[in-house]
Amino acid sequence: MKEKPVKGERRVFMTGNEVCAWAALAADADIMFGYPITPQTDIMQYWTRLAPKYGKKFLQTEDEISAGFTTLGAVIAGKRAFSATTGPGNVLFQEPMSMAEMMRIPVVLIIPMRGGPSTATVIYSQQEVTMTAFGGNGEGFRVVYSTAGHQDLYDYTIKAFNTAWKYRFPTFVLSDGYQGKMRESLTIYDPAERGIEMVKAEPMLGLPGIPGVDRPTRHLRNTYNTEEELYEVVMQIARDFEKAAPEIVEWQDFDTDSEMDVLILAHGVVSRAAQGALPLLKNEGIKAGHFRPITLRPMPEEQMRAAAARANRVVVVESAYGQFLKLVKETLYGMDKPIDAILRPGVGITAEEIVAEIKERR
Amino acid sequence: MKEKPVKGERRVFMTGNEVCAWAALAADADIMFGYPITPQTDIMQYWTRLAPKYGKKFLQTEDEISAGFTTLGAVIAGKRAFSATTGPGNVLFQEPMSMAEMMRIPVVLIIPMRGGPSTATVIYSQQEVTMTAFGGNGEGFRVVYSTAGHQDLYDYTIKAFNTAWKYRFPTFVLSDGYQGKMRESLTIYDPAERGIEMVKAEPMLGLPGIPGVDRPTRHLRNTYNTEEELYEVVMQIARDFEKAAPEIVEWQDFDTDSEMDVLILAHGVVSRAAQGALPLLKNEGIKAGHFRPITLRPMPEEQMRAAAARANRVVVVESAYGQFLKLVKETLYGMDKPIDAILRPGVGITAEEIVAEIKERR
Amino acid sequence: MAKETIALTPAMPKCWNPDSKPHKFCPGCGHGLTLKMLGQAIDELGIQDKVIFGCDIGCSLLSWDFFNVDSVQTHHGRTTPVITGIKRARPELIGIAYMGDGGGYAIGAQHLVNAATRNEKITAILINNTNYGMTGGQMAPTTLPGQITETTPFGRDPEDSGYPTMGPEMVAAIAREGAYVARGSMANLRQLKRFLKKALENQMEGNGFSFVEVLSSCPTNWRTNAEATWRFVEKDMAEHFPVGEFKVPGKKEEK
Amino acid sequence: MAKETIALTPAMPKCWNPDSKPHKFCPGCGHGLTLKMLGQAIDELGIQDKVIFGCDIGCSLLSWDFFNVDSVQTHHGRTTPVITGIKRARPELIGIAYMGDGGGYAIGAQHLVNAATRNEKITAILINNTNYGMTGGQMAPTTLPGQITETTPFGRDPEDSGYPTMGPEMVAAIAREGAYVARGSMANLRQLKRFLKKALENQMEGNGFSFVEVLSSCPTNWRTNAEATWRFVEKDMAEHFPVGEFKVPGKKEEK
Amino acid sequence: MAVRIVLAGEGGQGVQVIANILAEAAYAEGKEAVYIPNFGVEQRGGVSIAFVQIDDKRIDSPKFPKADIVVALSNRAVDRTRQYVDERTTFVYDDSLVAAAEIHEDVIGIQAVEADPRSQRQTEAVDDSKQRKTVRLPESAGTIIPLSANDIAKKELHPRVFNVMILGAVLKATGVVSVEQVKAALEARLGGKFAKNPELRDLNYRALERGMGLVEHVGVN
Amino acid sequence: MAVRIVLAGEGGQGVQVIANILAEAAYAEGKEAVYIPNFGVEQRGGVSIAFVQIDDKRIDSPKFPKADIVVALSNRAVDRTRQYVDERTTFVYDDSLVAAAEIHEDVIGIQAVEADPRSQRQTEAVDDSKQRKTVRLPESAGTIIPLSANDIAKKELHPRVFNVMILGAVLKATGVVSVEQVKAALEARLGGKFAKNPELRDLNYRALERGMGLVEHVGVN
Amino acid sequence: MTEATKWRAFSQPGKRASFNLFPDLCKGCGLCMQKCPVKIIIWSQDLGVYGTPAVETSDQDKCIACKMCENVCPDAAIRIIVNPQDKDKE
Amino acid sequence: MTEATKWRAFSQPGKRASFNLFPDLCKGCGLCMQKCPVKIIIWSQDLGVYGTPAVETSDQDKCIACKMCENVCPDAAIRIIVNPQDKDKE
Ligand SMILES: Cc1ncc(C[n+]2csc(CCOP(=O)(O)OP(=O)(O)O)c2C)c(N)n1
Ligand SMILES: Cc1ncc(C[n+]2csc(CCOP(=O)(O)OP(=O)(O)O)c2C)c(N)n1
Ligand code: SF4
Ligand code: SF4
Ligand code: SF4
Ligand code: SF4
Ligand code: SF4
Ligand code: SF4
Ligand SMILES: [Mg+2]
Ligand SMILES: [Mg+2]
Repeated sequence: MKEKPVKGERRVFMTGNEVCAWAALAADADIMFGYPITPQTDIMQYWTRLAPKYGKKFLQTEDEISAGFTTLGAVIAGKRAFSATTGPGNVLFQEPMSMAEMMRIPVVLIIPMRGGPSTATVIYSQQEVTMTAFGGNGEGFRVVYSTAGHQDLYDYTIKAFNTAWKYRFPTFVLSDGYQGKMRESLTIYDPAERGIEMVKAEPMLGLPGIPGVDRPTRHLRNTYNTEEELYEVVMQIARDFEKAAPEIVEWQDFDTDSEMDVLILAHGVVSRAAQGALPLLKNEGIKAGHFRPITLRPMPEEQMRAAAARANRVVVVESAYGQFLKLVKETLYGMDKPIDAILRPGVGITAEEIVAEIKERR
Repeated sequence: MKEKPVKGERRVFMTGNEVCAWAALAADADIMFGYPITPQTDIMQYWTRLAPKYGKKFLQTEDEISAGFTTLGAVIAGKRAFSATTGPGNVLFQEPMSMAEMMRIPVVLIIPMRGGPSTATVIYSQQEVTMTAFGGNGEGFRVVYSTAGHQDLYDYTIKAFNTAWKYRFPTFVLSDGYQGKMRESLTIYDPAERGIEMVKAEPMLGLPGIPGVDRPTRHLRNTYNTEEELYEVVMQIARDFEKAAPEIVEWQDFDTDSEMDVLILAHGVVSRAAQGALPLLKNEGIKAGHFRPITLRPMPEEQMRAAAARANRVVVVESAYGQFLKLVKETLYGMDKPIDAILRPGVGITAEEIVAEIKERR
Repeated sequence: MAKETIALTPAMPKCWNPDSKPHKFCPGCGHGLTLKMLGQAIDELGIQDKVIFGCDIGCSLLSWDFFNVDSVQTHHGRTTPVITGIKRARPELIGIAYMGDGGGYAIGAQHLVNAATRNEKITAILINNTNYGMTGGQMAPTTLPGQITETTPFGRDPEDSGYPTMGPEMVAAIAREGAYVARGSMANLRQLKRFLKKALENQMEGNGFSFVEVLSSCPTNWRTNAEATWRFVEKDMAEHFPVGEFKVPGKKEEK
Repeated sequence: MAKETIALTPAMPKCWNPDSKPHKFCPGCGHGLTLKMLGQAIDELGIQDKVIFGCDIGCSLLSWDFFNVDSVQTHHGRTTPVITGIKRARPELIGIAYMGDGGGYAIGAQHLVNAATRNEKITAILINNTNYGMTGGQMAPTTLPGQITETTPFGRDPEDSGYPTMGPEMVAAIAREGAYVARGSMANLRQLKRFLKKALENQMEGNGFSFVEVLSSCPTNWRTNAEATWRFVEKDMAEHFPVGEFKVPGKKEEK
Repeated sequence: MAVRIVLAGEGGQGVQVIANILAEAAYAEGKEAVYIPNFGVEQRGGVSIAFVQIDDKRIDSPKFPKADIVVALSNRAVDRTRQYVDERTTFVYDDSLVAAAEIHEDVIGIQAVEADPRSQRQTEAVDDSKQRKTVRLPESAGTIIPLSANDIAKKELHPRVFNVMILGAVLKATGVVSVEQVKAALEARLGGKFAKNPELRDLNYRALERGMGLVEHVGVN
Repeated sequence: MAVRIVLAGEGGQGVQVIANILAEAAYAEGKEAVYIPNFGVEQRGGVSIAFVQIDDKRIDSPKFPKADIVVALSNRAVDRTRQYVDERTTFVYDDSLVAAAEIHEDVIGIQAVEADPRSQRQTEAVDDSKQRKTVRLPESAGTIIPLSANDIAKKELHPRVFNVMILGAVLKATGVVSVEQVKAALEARLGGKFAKNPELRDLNYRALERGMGLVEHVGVN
Repeated sequence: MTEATKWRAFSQPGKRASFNLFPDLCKGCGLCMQKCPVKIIIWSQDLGVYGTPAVETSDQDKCIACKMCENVCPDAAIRIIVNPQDKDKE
Repeated sequence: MTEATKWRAFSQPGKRASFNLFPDLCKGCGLCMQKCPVKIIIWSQDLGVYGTPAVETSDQDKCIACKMCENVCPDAAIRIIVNPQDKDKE
């Protein structure tokens, strides 16, 4: 048996990119494909150093389009393959991801977001939410985990492989440039020891036997001649997605059990600021709660609505210009809670800023 | 003076793609860049036949990425340039469009949508709404016209050039494969004779004089070192966009003046089915109205809300799996109108189908 | 003796999928001939159970269920990376990336060039039909000077859009030891099969990248009858595109 | 005589933008030297008011305000099409597309290859520094065999990722009459300037595509001191990349 | 309400050109017409379908679920168009069916190749599994009209004008456009050829009328 | 609340390595620490900034608007970090300022090149427009502490250990981590080098202490 | 699936070989015609799969069994079966 | 903007030429040093723009005014001014 990269439990202090590389190793990923882009590149750099020790592979491709399609190729061949990108690279990745969506090719893509639009910054942002959840010419049949710290990055990178392979939707682990480049502590572990079993990666092509003789030939395609054929295919994916959604959704809530003056909605790293804001608001005599969707797609709809129902008003906080806000409005449609928004495209948000804004707008 | 391609007014019977080529000529577009893709290719084919007669240019590029960036280059150089694409090509166009969004490069892109995700069909769809309005790693600082027929195609293709150059946002003319390939009648005209003046295309680079000596040098960029720098840039674009929005929004409403049992919301070609459904519903004793946003971005918010306010319930109809529905929910947030949706990804919708569904769900 | 109707097995390669025959290519299309030679090569090498066939968007997509070999239809220009991913994941498989000149030399040129640079151990087969067949006959990078296409209605003007891409020449300029690069033609089927077979054997031996361009007809978009079709392939195309082997493994070269 | 402090005009090319100096490149970076030669060439040709300078993402982006010539910073790999668009729109301008080996040979290879095929009348200058400088030193298509980079921590293994891309050789294999293709080096600045000047003149004469690759240092990511920097450029790189002209306009060739 | 027409055949039977002429004639007559060609990915070899709607006022949805008249010219076309047929539909098919003549997609009246006079027919037929299977007609259709346009064209006129006969049949069945307008539309398309070879005009007009003679006006609209 | 630290200098002054050691020491001590390097597009030549937060409990937002202590080691660094200073901030700068020694970004204690012994200083200075401009300090700061760490390092110790002195100063000013932990973190990083050359350890420790001696504990937290 | 599938063929026997044309495969492209060295392939009254004329030989006895037609057919619509006595000579 | 901008320079006069170093441009890369044919360029106590040592010549009288240093400096941080009498010989 091959040696396990992570044994037992271990408290460590590392960068988020390093965490992702370890998580992929722990999840027994077989091969990574990628094209360098800050702040993601370190994932590749850690992987290239670590992977060979465990018989795992790497290929640096000529661009993100190729990184996406080579990843799909490896998955089709039966391997647990993944990639990582961000910003303009994520834009290019939408082409292969739309093929994955159509052909039900499981794939994991790690995205530490950077500022946009265009090349913008290499630092931090939450501006790739819409694109990651709904990019390409498809219907957003994707799973998006938005992580808030290094422990999340480890946990959800591992989980992403199982979600992708179990439900066969492209699965994304969103974080941001801070998380990618920052160091903080977390516990890494062998998933098996925590009872997490990795879903097997079965080949879609290249099975044993002579095709057409010993077994039916596998012919995969994504092109259809008639609208009606396509309609059936898309509706089938939609049904599968909606069936899986309740099993996939994840969220956290903080102080949302009782009536609130204000419910703060935030995801990813901004959720940490929101969590930090709660005691400060309490000090100011404001009864605040915080709801954090961990999956942005599918959205924990019921849960968010339930939390919002207990609040007088809602404040959406994000490091983007309303990408999460749109999702919130859609999710809470039909409710009449006033929504305020703190929109800070491309810049970090702190607990103090949230408190100040909430006080001001009260 | 160069000869005008369209003189006076003329009733014609043509395909939608031909209409687009004529409209671009009438708008005095200088150059088209493009990569073939069904059902858009005919626009290029008509353009290559017509354009040389009027001293206009064409370049077939190596892919859509190049088509997008060459178009931007020509605009930067001071020409009224445009392109056309759809489906997977639209996916690739998101990269150059995100640069245009950031650098305020006006550009017109015509998109007769086809089925998705992935390669899917080459026929018809409304599945590129989210991507066209919000694609790339940006915030959707774009203008999207959704046309319902050949007259619209002509009118809004001309208008798109003026919107783009006046407000400096990428501007899209959405239609669909039916419209692109179908023939119907319309009136083409010389915009000048209708009092439409084309906004001048000024060069962003390559001005007269020695830069740094006779005049300041123009240095265009899209990359920033700090989050704060980027924040200022994005917020400035946001302010400009929001300021322009009320001037840009367009819509149509049908029978929405009085109280309605049901308000049908639909855009583009599906709006025609909705219009067709109104008399049929009346026959059935159902008081129905129809609101059609012509700009999907910015959305005619106030107007849609006003129409919805007069209805007991709302039915969203689209040839996609909820892309327009999301926009509607966001727009109508805070209202408590029940929303029903008729979602038909990739297939056409008829008045009869709308009537049947509305009756069934009553 | 009179003509009579009998039941007979056609002379199709064993690895062809009879259920998708007659295939979806137009009458007289070179795709069919190339895939016949490829089928024979697969049969002769006995690798039907090891081949993964990937086809591009372009008329090559019409071959998505052509063979009884496991197949995947990809995006326009992206077959090279998909097959690369498959091969990197499972080197024991034999990956074939089948594409058109638009897919290989235009939208997917970066993939072709870099697969060649990295010496990916896959076999790429590219149909040069001097136009974009599937979309109805637009200019391709390979379109001949003066040739009328849908986007060069007055003929391709080299001053405006250059001369035809010399694909194998380009690939040979960057490929290294172990690579196999050739240009065959439907006008010489025996040679074409030999090239295709060598391209597959080269992969089986693990030498490196194999690339075969095929001069191929598109009677539909050229609007040629049979005679003109052959003339175009045998004369017009041959004048611009020399047929032969450009790089053969074993011959160590210093670059 | 003692060292004293005076006020003096540096020997910068006239078209440099003094307000952005010292420039943003690292100490000892070949980008600076190439842009000095390019600046001198622009000065000598007297075209400061006609040049549009486009830079890629990669360290080339650091030149976005380098010159007092109208400039545009584009996306990674996309400078060739942006400059193509500018040139097609206004042929009287002189378009320079300035990029790295990642931008030109990897992510933008389709643009380079097809600009060469179409013989776009622009001048492309590509900095070959055998790595991805801006992102911190990953493997580039040009990385030397055995060279350690961030993504080849055990050295580039040609068996796994091939040999360095031979860019000018590749471009010369597809470019036709009117094209100018050369590889210069910071190790021979006079020659480099000559190549750059010819590349610009070729555009000014409307002949066709001009392409100059430049062997260039990246002391930061190579982790070399001055001596090792020169050695790497003059010896290691020169061994793999022959310097010279690969295609000169006027010489009519049959392909 | 608009008259809704579906025309389907093998690529090369010329259904698109008939549809186009029909729509053009209606437009010229001052009516509103919408014509959508079906365009799958294949250049040739797929079933070719045309959707036409003709009305006095602007037509709403370009696509429709059920047609007033469906014309299917091959077995595959019958299968492919079944979905557009309901009890109000007139279903027209050619019972000399698959043996349809080759007519180039966008030109009326030209056939690439014809049989060599030396050609012999096969002497007998075996009925093996790969033989062309018969097709089930859409029984739900209100009216089913079999035509032998192909055979008649071959025998009485010329295989080249097979699709013009079909056009005549549709014209008669629907009555949406006048014969004169259709003739004018034919003239607009083929005027040049007619001028060179007046016999061609005559042949086409005769085909049109022969086609009309094959059906009753079934009052579709 | 977390102690929030901003360290900024020219690329090559080694601020990232100090920040890293600080965070590592805090982590080793069982505290929670978050360290974010600033990373603009330039590999070299930009201002290098490090953000560190240390706390007993999990740290919420990785970024913060105002710092408890800001250390700026060049004029540009002063400009760049002004935004993080308010009335509760201790602002530390090196008044031997721009003349900061080169220390490679990710290694403590190595300087690429040093002056040739033959080198002469210039005889006089002209004050022209391009001469290095002086910088305005952030007056809003609660406390402003000038250090001459660079000069002192050069004179008393070795230019190589300039950044370790700064580390000492931060340590003293904030008191977030114990000196022992910082020494252990140094040992973890440079243990190999120390083993080969024990003098180096001594030099670094002395620098740390000398740096601590330069400031009072200002009770930041 | 193992069994080789049989198709309907029009068979024309000749001195050296029979010419077998599969009408359900022949698309009437004419490529074979152009390549027959003895120019005996002609358009047939029988129709191929697209309703276009298939091919046959005008005089199968003139066929030299070179198989050129079989080889150049993109659709595998022709099969030349060499008569037993001739087979030996091959 | 027309006026050529002057920068602070450390000027070392010599028999054939003066060596002028712009400390606000010199990044201390050392490329010039390696290329001086008479090996007189050394690390200076003065610092360049990044706080790293700039360069100077150890003995400017040995300078042969070849301008190699000026040419290879990527930052235009050196300017060699040839003395008038020498200028004529050029
Ligand atoms: C991204 C994208 N752009 C464009 C298209 C449209 N498209 C389909 S096939 C094709 C060209 C096919 O030409 P080629 O690759 O030469 O193959 P051929 O059909 O000639 O065999 C194009 C442009 C697409 N499917 N995807
Ligand atoms: C689409 C996209 N992918 C990746 C990147 C990240 N990126 C920025 S620069 C660069 C590589 C630069 O290397 P090269 O082109 O060789 O230029 P150099 O810095 O070496 O001069 C990369 C991969 C990006 N900006 N955009
Ligand atoms: S369009 Fe051309 S390439 Fe495509 S199948 Fe038809 S003949 Fe072949
Ligand atoms: S990283 Fe390398 S290429 Fe980039 S500026 Fe620095 S030395 Fe030059
Ligand atoms: S086998 Fe040869 S001779 Fe006989 S029909 Fe075929 S091509 Fe003609
Ligand atoms: S080559 Fe084949 S398909 Fe073409 S005509 Fe001859 S037999 Fe028929
Ligand atoms: S001019 Fe020549 S000799 Fe003088 S210092 Fe410079 S390189 Fe040395
Ligand atoms: S080459 Fe220029 S920047 Fe480098 S050390 Fe010499 S003078 Fe300074
Ligand atoms: Mg082609
Ligand atoms: Mg590089």
